[in-house]
Amino acid sequence: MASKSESQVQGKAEAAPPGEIETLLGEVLEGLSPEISSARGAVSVKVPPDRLKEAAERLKAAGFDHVKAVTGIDRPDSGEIELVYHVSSYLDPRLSKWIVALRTTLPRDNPETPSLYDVWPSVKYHEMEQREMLGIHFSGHPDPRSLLLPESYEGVPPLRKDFKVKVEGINA
Amino acid sequence: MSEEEHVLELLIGPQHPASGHMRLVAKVDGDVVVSLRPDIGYVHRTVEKLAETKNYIQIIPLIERPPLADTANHNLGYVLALERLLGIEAPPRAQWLRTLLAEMTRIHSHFYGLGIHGIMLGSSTAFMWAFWDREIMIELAQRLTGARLTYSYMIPGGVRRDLPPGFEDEMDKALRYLERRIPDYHKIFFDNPVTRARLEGVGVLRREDAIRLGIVGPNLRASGVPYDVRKVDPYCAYPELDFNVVTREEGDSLARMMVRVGEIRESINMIRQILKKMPDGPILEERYLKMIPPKWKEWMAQHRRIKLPAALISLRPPKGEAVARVEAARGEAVYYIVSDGSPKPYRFRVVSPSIRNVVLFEHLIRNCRVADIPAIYGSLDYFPPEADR
Amino acid sequence: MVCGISGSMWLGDLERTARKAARWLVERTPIRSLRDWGIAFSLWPVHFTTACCGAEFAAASAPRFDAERFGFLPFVAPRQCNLMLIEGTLTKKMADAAIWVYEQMPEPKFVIAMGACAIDGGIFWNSYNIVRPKDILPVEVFIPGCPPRPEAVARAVIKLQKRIRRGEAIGLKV
Amino acid sequence: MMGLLEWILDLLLSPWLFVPLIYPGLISAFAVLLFIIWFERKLAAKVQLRYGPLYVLKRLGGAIQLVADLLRYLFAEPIVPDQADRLAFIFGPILLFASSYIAAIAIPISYDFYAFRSEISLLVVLGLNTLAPAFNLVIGWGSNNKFGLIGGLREGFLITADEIPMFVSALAMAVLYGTMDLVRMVELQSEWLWGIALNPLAAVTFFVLMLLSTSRFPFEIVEAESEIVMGPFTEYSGILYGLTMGASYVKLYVLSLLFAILFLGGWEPLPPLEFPGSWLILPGAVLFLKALVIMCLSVFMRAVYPRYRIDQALRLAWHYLFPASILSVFLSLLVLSGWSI
Repeated sequence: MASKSESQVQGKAEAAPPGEIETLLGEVLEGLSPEISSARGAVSVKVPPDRLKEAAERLKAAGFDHVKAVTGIDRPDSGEIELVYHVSSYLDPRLSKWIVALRTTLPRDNPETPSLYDVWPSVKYHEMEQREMLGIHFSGHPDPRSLLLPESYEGVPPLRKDFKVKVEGINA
Repeated sequence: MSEEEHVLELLIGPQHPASGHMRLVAKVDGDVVVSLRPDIGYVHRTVEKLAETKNYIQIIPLIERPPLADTANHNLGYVLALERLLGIEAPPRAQWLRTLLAEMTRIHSHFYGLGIHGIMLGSSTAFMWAFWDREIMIELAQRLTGARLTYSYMIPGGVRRDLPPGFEDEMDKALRYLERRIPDYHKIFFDNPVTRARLEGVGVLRREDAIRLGIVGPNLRASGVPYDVRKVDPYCAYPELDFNVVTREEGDSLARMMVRVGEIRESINMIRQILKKMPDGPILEERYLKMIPPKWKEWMAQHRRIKLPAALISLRPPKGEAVARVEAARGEAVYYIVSDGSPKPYRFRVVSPSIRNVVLFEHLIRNCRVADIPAIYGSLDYFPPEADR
Repeated sequence: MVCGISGSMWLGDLERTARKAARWLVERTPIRSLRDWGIAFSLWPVHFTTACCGAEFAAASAPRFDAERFGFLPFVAPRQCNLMLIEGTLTKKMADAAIWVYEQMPEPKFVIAMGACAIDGGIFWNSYNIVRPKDILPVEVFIPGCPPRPEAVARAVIKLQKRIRRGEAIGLKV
Repeated sequence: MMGLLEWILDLLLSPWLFVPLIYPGLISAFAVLLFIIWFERKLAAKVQLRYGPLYVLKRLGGAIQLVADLLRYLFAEPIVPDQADRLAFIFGPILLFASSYIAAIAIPISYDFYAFRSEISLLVVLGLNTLAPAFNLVIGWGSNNKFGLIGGLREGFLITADEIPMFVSALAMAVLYGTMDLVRMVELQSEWLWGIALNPLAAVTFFVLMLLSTSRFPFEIVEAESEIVMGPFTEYSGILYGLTMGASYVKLYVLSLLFAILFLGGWEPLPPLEFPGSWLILPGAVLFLKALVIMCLSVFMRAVYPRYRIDQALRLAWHYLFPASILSVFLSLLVLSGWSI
């Protein structure tokens, strides 16, 4: 079903045939032990945390010129925080049809990763947001302020799973 | 005297006629802004966290609140992501109806931005006219959906209502009126020598900077990048519509405003095409349609709307994740859902266009005059609740 | 009186006395009703958008609904206004600003809370970052709706006008 | 008893009291204030497809809206911020208002009714008019608010930019008429043509500078609300704010009277009517109506134009209006030589 909707959507815009983007990513990220998978129209590349920056640099060189979203996913069961950069391209029409999820996992108790601000300046506010929402430390990020929460906010970062909010009785 | 000593720090907002729901911390040297830092988060209502506590269908109204002037496009983005996750697809008529509402919303959202830009430059007439013409699209959207702004019109697998009787004629009248109005705006606002003087060459965003900073929407297109999700990754009925991506090369405040005006024209054309080519058929996906008890069928046909099937209330998408993007009025909106198979999303990420454009404040409002702050701010069509979520 | 020669001793607390006298004068019926009439038809809300209801608030003063008919003119700085509209959700960060703005407004001043969020959180009722306006400000009129229609804003203004002219408004009693 | 009334009437009708106090002085200034702000709001509303103030008095289209606003200001708490300079803060608006209307005393209402007639009454009006902006500076400084300070400084920049060309373009008319006596100017205009026909350049320049110096659109720079809130008046509340807001309108009123006298023939032509008091009422009314038309035209600009940036306004004043005012002097000479031939 899912593939049907994709092919219908992309069929009209001379999409790159499925598989091409994976091959391309495989070539670009050769040697960084990437795990490439695609599902539901999104391609995702998983790299080890220490290879993240290098992978980003290579992707940038390959034409992925901006980041659409930076998302941290807290997974307390496995003790990890998954960090996803959704990257794409404005200029290269072949790449801009795709949103590539560049992902890595960080340890939950000390999530630290180099900031990709040097590679993609467009991550600036996204990384700030993930920092305060999930407590991920982006080393080398130029702006140490908090973004959305009040300066005085203390406690568990709100998007961690152990930060509980009230829920409606009927669903609880 | 050191550099710091003759710099005055101006706190603009959150209570300021032109700050909106945010604070701009401007360092001013005489009449020149040395640097400006946006302080956002004044409308941070934790949509992403609350979404984790809500059923998938309950998230639709939730994500409509932050981008209040541009609800339908965001609703659409979320529903597309959810449909990808569920592996369903809306029937053709529903797709066209979605496109129709999305374009109507784009028109009134652009008028909203235009009006706010007008009042920031001091032209109360531009504000009032834009808000008047905006009401026309709002009124028609209200006939279609039942609400002024928060439509919750698109649901997974389709839309809530069909076209009301007589809608095409009303819309035709409205479109002809709007087309007549745009020259009036040119007379009083766009071609006004004062507007020109205030906007031309002010806040120039160069092409490479726009790409580097990941700017979206009309702000990007005004810098000469023809990136529009409706063309690049077409969704709904856009592949079958004939429209141009409006771009300008200058990248200044005037260009950003004129791109919006151009998009209003394009949307008017698109709505005409949509109403002409709209296919017949059901407005809800078959599998949900089957779940509706037969006794409601007649009621649905009579009222030209659907009864929400119970299955939608506790949707349980399979484990996995989906990402969808739409071209909302202010730019590209990205919706990212991670599901763990439960009725509530495991992680829900909204990247609204405004949060991606917020970087422009510190980039553009630098080495310009104090009076340029509202001129540039208005041209960005930045809506703080949308950025803060 | 004999031993105190300082100015305040001779004059008394001039300012307080003057204020008391002024208040006494204002409380007399003809002046009072004149004042209340003036206030009722000159409700100027301060330009303080707290959340997304601001879009509908703007529509309320725009041509189709034209709240200026009631003498309702959104104005720029708190010092010149006498009405504060909480336009939707009040986040914690914004609540500080809201109290500041309210404190800066001259008396008599009134507060209208607009939108379900401003009543009890609305759709964001369980958000960790919101404040209920009724906890921090003396709200005169609540406007339900999410977002309320511009007509509802106009209705709230009329209601507040009536309350003021009847002398029931909280803002008059402070 | 009758004697007392007559004595009071006589006293009031004596030009030394009537001119500063009633017309064109304080009371008429207040009346104009109440009217013109309502008119401005109503006119803007008309252009903007709205009603504007209405329900306060529906039969007259909300004409007493400003009375309601005034009452509210009157009874609002006047706040003096702790950090403000108390003296400057309180007396600034009063002096601003006073200095805005003080120039009215030198304006004659008819050939034989004026507070004083002088060979240089034009200079007196122009000179007294330049007082007001200084108090804007005082207010901006005294209220100790950053926006107020910026607004005050903007006023400081604009003083020179608008007053000098304004002087020159007014003096161009003095060159033309060969006198600085306002009464004589009206006399001459009734013999020749109206000033606006003789020297349109000076009239246009003067009108634009009038907008600039009273901060009407498109030059509403000192209190540009989307930039610096209310400029110098940001911290003012209650009746003190009412005074600051009224001051610019009163200044506009005085300048409109001057414009009517300089360019529109003053109180000429008089309608041929006779009734008790017509010697005073008729010329006064004609002059008043002309001034009112000018004022309405200036407030109408709000509905048409956005506002200029300060550097653009200064450039406009120095690069275009100042040369234009100089040119208008030459134009006056040209017209004069043409006339004598």
